Amino acid sequence: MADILYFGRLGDVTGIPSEHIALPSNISNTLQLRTWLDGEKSLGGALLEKTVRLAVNSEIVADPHPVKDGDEIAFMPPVGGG
Amino acid sequence: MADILYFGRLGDVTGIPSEHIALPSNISNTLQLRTWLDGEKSLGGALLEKTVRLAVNSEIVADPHPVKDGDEIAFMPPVGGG
Amino acid sequence: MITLSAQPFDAGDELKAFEARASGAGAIVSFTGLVRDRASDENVRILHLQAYSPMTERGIEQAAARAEARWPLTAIRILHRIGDMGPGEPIVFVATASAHRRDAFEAADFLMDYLKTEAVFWKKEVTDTGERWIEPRAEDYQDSARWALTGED
Amino acid sequence: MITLSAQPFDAGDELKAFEARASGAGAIVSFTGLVRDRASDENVRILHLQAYSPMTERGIEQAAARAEARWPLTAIRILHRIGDMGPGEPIVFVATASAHRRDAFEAADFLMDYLKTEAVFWKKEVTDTGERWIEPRAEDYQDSARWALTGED
Repeated sequence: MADILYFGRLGDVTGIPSEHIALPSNISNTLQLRTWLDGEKSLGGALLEKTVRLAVNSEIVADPHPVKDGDEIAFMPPVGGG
Repeated sequence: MADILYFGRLGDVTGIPSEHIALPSNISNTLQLRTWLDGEKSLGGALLEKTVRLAVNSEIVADPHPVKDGDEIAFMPPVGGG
Repeated sequence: MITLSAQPFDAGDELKAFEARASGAGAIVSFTGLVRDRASDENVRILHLQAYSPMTERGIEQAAARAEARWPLTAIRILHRIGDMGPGEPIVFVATASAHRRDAFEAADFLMDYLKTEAVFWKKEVTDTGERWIEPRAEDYQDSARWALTGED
Repeated sequence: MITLSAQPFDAGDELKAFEARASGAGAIVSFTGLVRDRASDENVRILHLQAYSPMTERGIEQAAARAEARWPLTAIRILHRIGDMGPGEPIVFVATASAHRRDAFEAADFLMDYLKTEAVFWKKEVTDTGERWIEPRAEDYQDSARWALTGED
């Protein structure tokens, strides 16, 4: 099981801020995860956008990065505060 | 009679912040005034320094600028606040 | 000193506290960001700020450390709201103290550029007619890119 | 709003009042200058600030007008002490408000450069061992010269 977090507009797009899911055995990196989740949820590419970065266990990573059970994986659209 | 003001370090040098004096008839511009007052007070050139600007009636002027009875004439060393 | 706060704060009180802490500094620069009340001709009702703790805090701490490495600062304060806030409320307060004013100005400017374009926040504006997520503008990224230059510009 | 004050002031209170006046601005930058407590390894007892009214006020008003012509500001506040003040006391407070932070930063920076090098003040520092008049440093003049350039910096 892994924790998937959807930040910013992706929370609206998916309808949930986070979920606890079992990673299929053929999903072992962030690129595969993006494609699989986007298809599962019929998001039409929202999770595949280049401006959406992934953080694995609170570290921003470059695709493809390994993912495994127990990871916290965050989908992060462009950030900005202030 | 004219009012002469000595600002900043020039107040220390002259020993007075201001004075009300009669302008001699041969003193008709700021250059003559600088030279005359510096000599009168034996200041050794303190009033002749290029960085000391003169204001006549609250307007900074370029030497030589006319001066006459009734003027307020200020000797202004380099300014700066903050 | 870095704080994410779900509660409103008063920038004047923050400046007082900062000045007390930074005494002897000579120069203090503060920046206060306020929730705007209009967006594209609509009234803004709520601004929602989402963070990802502790990544958000860690990133801000690293930015503060970069500022301290680059400018001789005697104190830094960064306070950022999260959650829901109304128009006119402060959303961010940044203060820097230094012996010289240019260092304080540049460090505060740098920190704000970080907060605007790199800090881990997501912003949603709720207006009378709906809501939308706000991302940094092109000019925010340009502002931020200035600091990549070598030297003191 | 420009004030020369012979009385101490509190920068936090000033920022509060300014924020109330500048509501809707989005970005507020403040600068506070504090009397330093050390000068060349000596303790500073008193800083004395001399002005030449109304020339001093008129010059500051003109600088504020130049800032308003150059940047889209919604409010400006300039408060400067005159007379005697002690170490750690605020000597100057400048605040600018604008819709965008770069404008507020640059305008505050510009006004401080004016106050440091062109505003009609004379400063005397009284230390344990004597007193001396302080004039702007070369770097103050360099900072000030930046604004003569055409364009936005």
